[in-house]
Amino acid sequence: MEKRYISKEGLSRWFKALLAGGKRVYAPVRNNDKVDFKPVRSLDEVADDYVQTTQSAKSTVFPRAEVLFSYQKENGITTLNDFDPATVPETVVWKIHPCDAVGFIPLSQIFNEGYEDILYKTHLEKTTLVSFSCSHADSFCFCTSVQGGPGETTGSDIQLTSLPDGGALVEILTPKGEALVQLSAESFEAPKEDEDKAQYLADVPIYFQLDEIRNKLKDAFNSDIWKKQSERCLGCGACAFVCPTCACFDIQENPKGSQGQRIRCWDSCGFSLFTQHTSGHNPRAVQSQRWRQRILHKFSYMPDRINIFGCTGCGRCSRACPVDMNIREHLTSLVK
Amino acid sequence: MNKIAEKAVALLQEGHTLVLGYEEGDRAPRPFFCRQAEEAQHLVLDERCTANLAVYLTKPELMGKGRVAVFAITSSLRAIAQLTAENQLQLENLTILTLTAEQEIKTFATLEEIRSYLSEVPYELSDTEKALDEKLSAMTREERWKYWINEFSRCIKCYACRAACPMCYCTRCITEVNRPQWISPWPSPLPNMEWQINRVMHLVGRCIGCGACGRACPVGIPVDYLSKKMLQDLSEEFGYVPGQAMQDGNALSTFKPDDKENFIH
Amino acid sequence: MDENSEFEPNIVAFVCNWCTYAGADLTGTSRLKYATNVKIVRFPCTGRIDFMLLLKAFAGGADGIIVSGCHPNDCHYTSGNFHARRRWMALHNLLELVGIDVRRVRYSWVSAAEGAKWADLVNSTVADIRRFGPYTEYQNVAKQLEMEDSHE
Amino acid sequence: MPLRQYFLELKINERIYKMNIGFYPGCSLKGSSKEYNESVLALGKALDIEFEEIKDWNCCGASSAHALSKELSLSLPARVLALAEQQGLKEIVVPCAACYNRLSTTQYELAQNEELREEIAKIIDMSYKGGVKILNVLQLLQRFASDVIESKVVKPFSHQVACYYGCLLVRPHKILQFDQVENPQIMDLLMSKIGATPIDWAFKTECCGGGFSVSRTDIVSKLSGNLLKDAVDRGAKAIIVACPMCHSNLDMRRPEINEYLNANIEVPVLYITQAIGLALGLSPEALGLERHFVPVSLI
Amino acid sequence: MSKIGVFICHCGENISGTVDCEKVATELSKVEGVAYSTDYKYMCSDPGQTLIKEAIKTHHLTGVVVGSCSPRMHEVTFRKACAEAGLNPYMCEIANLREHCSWVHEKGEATTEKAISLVTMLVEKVKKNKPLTSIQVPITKKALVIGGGIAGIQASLDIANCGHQVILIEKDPSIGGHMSQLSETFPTLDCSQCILTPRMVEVAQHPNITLYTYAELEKVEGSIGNFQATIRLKAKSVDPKLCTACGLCSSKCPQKKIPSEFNAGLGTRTAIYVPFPQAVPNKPVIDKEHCNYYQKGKCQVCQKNCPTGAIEFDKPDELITEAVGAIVVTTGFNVLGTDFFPEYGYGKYKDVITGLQFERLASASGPTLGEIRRPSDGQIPKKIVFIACAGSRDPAKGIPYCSKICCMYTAKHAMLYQHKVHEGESYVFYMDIRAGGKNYEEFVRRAIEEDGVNYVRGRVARVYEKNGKLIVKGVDTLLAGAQVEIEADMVVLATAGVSNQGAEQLAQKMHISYDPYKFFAEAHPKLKPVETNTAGIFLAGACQAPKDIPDTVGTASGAAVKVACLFSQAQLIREPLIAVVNRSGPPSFSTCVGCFMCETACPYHAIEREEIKNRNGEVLKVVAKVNPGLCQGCGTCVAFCRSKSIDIQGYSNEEMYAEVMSLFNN
Repeated sequence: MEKRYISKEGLSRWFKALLAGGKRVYAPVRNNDKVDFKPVRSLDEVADDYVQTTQSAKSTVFPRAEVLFSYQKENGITTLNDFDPATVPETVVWKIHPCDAVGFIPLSQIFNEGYEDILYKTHLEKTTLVSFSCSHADSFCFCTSVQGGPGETTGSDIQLTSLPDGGALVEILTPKGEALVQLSAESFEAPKEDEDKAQYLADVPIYFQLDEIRNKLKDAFNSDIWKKQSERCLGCGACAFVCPTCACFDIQENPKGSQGQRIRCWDSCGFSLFTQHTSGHNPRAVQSQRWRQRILHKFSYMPDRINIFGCTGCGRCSRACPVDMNIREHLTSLVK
Repeated sequence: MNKIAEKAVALLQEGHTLVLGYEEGDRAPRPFFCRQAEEAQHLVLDERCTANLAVYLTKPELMGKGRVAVFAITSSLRAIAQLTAENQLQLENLTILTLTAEQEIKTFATLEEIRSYLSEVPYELSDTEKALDEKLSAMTREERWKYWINEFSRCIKCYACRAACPMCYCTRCITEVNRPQWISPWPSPLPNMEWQINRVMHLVGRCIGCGACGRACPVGIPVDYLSKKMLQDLSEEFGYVPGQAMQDGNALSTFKPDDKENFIH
Repeated sequence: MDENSEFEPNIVAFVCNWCTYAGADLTGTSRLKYATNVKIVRFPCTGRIDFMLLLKAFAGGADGIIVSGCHPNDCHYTSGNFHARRRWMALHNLLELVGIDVRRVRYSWVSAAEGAKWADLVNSTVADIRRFGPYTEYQNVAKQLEMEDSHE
Repeated sequence: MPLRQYFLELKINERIYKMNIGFYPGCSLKGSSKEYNESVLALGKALDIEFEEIKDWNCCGASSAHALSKELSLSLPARVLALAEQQGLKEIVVPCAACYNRLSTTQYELAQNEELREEIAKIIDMSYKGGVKILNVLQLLQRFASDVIESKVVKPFSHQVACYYGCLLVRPHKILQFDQVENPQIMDLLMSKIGATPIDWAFKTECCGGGFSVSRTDIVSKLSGNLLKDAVDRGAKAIIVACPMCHSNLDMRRPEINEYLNANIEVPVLYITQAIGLALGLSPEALGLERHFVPVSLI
Repeated sequence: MSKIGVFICHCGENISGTVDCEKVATELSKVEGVAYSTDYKYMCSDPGQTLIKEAIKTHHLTGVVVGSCSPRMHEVTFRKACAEAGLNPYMCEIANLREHCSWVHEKGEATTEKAISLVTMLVEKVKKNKPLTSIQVPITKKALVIGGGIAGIQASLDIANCGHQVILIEKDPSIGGHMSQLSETFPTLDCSQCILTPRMVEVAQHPNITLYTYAELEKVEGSIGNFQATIRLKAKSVDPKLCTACGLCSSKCPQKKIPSEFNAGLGTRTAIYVPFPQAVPNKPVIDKEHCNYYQKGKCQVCQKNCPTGAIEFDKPDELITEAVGAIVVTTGFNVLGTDFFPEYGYGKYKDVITGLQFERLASASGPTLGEIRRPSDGQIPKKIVFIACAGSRDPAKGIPYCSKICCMYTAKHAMLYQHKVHEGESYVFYMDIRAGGKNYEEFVRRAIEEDGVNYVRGRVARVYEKNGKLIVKGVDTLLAGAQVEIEADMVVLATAGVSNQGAEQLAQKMHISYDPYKFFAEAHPKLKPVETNTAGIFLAGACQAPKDIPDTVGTASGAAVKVACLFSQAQLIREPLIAVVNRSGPPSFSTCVGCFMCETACPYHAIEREEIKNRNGEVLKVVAKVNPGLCQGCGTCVAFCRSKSIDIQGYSNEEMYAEVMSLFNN
């Protein structure tokens, strides 16, 4: 890991270099009261007066809807056109927060466990994550309780920490990060020894101990805590779709006469259709079972099977929930 | 112990298995299922309570078999009136209470009582909606089209709008019909628009204008504006007033021989 | 939309079996000529025409839609056309709200005795749609899969 | 609904304030029917209507043109209409029934047929967009006089009259859309407003012999004779007309008629403008009454 | 994988004239799922149908699409052929290549392309079609006949003689209709009363016929085999059981000057009256509009004089409902009044009368007891002018059609006049004589040659009154268009036959269609003259179009046979194109959420509520269910159901979706 410093002008020069390099740059953009990742063309489009984007940046590597392959049928002969990696553009995700960057780890784990998903793999290889450490947080953030923190660097290729003078401390963490820096190497200066990154980080209280949660959940399958917690849950998919680590998807057909596509799109265990059998039986018929599945999957099943937790503490699901299902509050009440 | 909590304890003692109300939440009061007397002090009821509790009344797994009491704000009352007209509620095991303008707890004995109470509370668009309304009606058709396609392309098909709406109680929604696949499940701009047009058409003559869908949308698309504007545009023609649900079917299942038809020639 | 005369609009007509379909038959038996751009889909009654079919037709690539059935009070099933009219009022209002080009949807009543009216309806609709040009605005959006592409 | 109620809804209340109205006299008002011209102008003054004669107007082709060629029969009236349009006359009054018929038919034909309009425009090398409104005397009186007339009557025309419309004034109905073809009422209405009592008779729109006035006077005397005899038998003291052709046949050909009927019918024939003029107190000289062949003695 | 057979018909060259049938067949053979595609000159002919049957057997076809004429013509034919070859008839669809394509477009590429897409549409639909079996519906073996004229009488007698119950309703106090007003009938001049009255009595006495006079149809519900007809029995104010028809009340009734409808306004009648001597039932009724008691509350003379106390003033109208399996509409026609003709005096001249009024003058039971006397002064007219085509064949008057019977009854009137007034002179102004029936032409020739009726070929321009005479001004086109002027004593207008008042409202009550002149529309002018588009409702007599008595009786018997044939089957076989609410296994049993808005939308009240119970009888949920007997398959509920829980067989969501989306394959 190499430390550097970049001045305000350096930043804008470097940003132009990224754009000039033909890379597709995603950054948080404000749209009245919501901030979300969108392709940007200049630095000043990037929003900065917000705590967290509404949605995570996972759509850059795991698109909401993606064509697995398409086909044409001409009098009896069917031709298949497979996924073409070349069509995936080089992408830079600018100003992602540490909890989102960390989220890419469990995501990649799921997509590579057992079978390597070439679509995801191609997207990930062509994506460079430039994260900014968090200078302020709100009551929904609990990254510190899940092995993360406002300055966590795992998952990022480069991490910047903005300084009052408009410049930023730079930590180049991966070869991809290094390659990005080379695009405008002259913008970077030697690291400022006296600047200590910690002082610029937000203070995020620790609400619970992860391993305590994990033990509690071992035998919580039949407890009625799930019913109590999930009474007000309406069963929409908002929490899953904004979550940086939710990776469930559904396969759908898009036939149009004699040609068509097979499409992968996001799905959520919160929907009843997610587990609906063709017979009509639904193993998870009521909302409490689905809420239990969401918690156990992230805090019990994933750690058991691929020993990584499925939650980075970004708090998006609580912010997005129409009925205020606050995951941090539920987890803390679990271990009380 | 505020007066709401006392009332809740009394109701539980009278044999209600559940009192549905609000409790303090992170940003605003959130729905709260009070089943024991001890939990009653969480209950709160004031003008900050905007979530529509009627959405839970059509979920049998939550309501159970026993008698249920619900602290209903005006929107919930309208929803209850409409749901009853659509044979979805058994009013016998439902006790409906509300907080009147004079901060009095009022219990409704019959549906007509609810209707007459509602008739004094007129319905109209909120100011944000009126502002959006002016902005949109000033636009040309092409501009309106661009505006809405842009909004719909932001939809991520999480169906929070459907989940939050008390009128969307279908066990299998049209989005889950795949023979034929009326609405493509993946979030592309056109399927998103088809989904919203379908949702608003299904609400014609039924929407009570509570705005739950607009509030629930995580990406902030003004979906409630669409059904509220339709409500306003068609209420004279269809003679429909939100909450005053007609007993003999809703706006689209009935007709008047002299319906306006200036666009048919 | 200039006068692109060589553009051949693709128009679908949803008609009721008892009146307009029979009216179109009468147009045939009286050998009246009309444009080939309109293909007729038969429904038992206008009450049966689902509004989603109109949206699906536009998504598929239709440039114009004709919806026609029995005149009020003439419906073989008494009230099918009344229900349809009410549904069209709501849909017309909503499509206008959302900015879909409602001029491309032509609602009409054609009875079994109005062969000539059917021919005029078709010809005038085809002429209008030719003037409006292809509905590329809608069809382009229909082709977009991911919302990113919709920004350019 | 039974035809008795079928009564063309007369646009009585369409008031046009003091506005000059185009005036197309046509050949007969300058020739054989001077008195019609005088009476129209005199009555116009009495009702403060200003007439503005169309400058450089030409003959309307009457009955001879369309016997020769269709283009000619359309070009002549078209030129008149084009002139009126150029001179900014939105409405023109055409007292002579034949001219009124020819101008209205031309207007109708040109409106229906695109190429015909271009062709005629080439012939008269003037363009005519088709906006001029053509009124006959009765329509003019109906709009101007009908609700004013009663108050202005000085000497009621209290006689039994037979209102004779002739054929051109009401036919073909498809084009003229004027009153009712079989049983017109407008003249009867106007006459009753000045105190006359119109008789109910079946010869209102029977032919008077029209253009045969010179070539086949025998037919004219037979047709006009029957018409006059029936009116007299029903007690008519005067025949009211609104067309110079009818007037000349019923008035000028009276000797031949009496010879055919071997009777001596002396019932006078007046234009409606003369009758109303008299009722409004205008002098017989101003109305040109002394030009008649059959003396108008009933004042 | 579906194996569909495509059969393109040339229809002689009605289709192949502008559509390249071979190309359509070859293009269709390339479509996925099409196993066999061919074209043939006459697909509906016997060899054509055998071609289809063979193809089904050899290629084991699972669906058939025939590109031919309109399905309204031969859908039944081809479906029957498929059934005989063992393929479910509802797996066969028809593409309308003739009326909707070849006949309406020019020959060319575009027309063939359209034909291809029309057939492809139906191929995609057939892939989603499901085999259906027809529905058995019980039939109420009782018929309702509306209208008691000769058509209604004949139809009722025929149906009753087949052993079925008949309910005959007539809006006037007596049956008989227009025929009872006629004197003698062409071409045999036998008196109408003599041939009609026995039939009227037969109706009154027939055990299977229930006769309701002074009664009108209020409402009809249900469908073929199961109609519920609500009939309004207008209060007669006279109890038929007590009344012995002694006639005392009529003789004493102070209101004597009411124009008699039976005598077409020539004679008069009292407020309590029997319309005509041979009336069936021969019991009086009280006309409330003209009765002093009902209008001013005084009088009651009839009640005071009635020996049996049969008068019951405050008896209200009665509404009865009858379950019937079929309805025969025989409501007849009307003739235009003289007031319709400004050129013939607007109805002002008393001596200008209609043909029907002349019938009353000539009739022995008429106001002049059969003597031809002028209504104005009662004199016997020496010279009569008959004017044919008064109103008929006159587009300017909005009646372009020929009323078919006037030439014959005008000749008859002239003949009767010459027989009754030997020295009389009669003229008939005509355009063309329409005497196409059996012995009709001979009848007219007899009137001209033996009875000396002067037939003048020309129109009458005007009729006007002068010193007690009617001056008829016409033209004789056979004498070089000479002007003809006749001083007649009486003029008879053969006025046009028009639809009866209230015909439009009656049609709307029964949902049957009608033409621009308010005559009821037959299902097919040539092939189904006595049926309507509404199954179970039949037409007879002049309510469908002006007819003479032979045709009326013919169509009445025709309609009767249709009813008898319907009643001959034990069950009514009905097309299975009806709605069905989906059902599935536990736990949901159906996606219907029981909002029952479909119940309010259904015009036939065909939606019922079904309680889903679990094993120990607990009601889990209440869902909708369609009654197959009542559902007519309009599909309003299907397009309306939000959760898509109800679908219609034959036009299901999947089928219509496939059909529409096939248009946008490219």
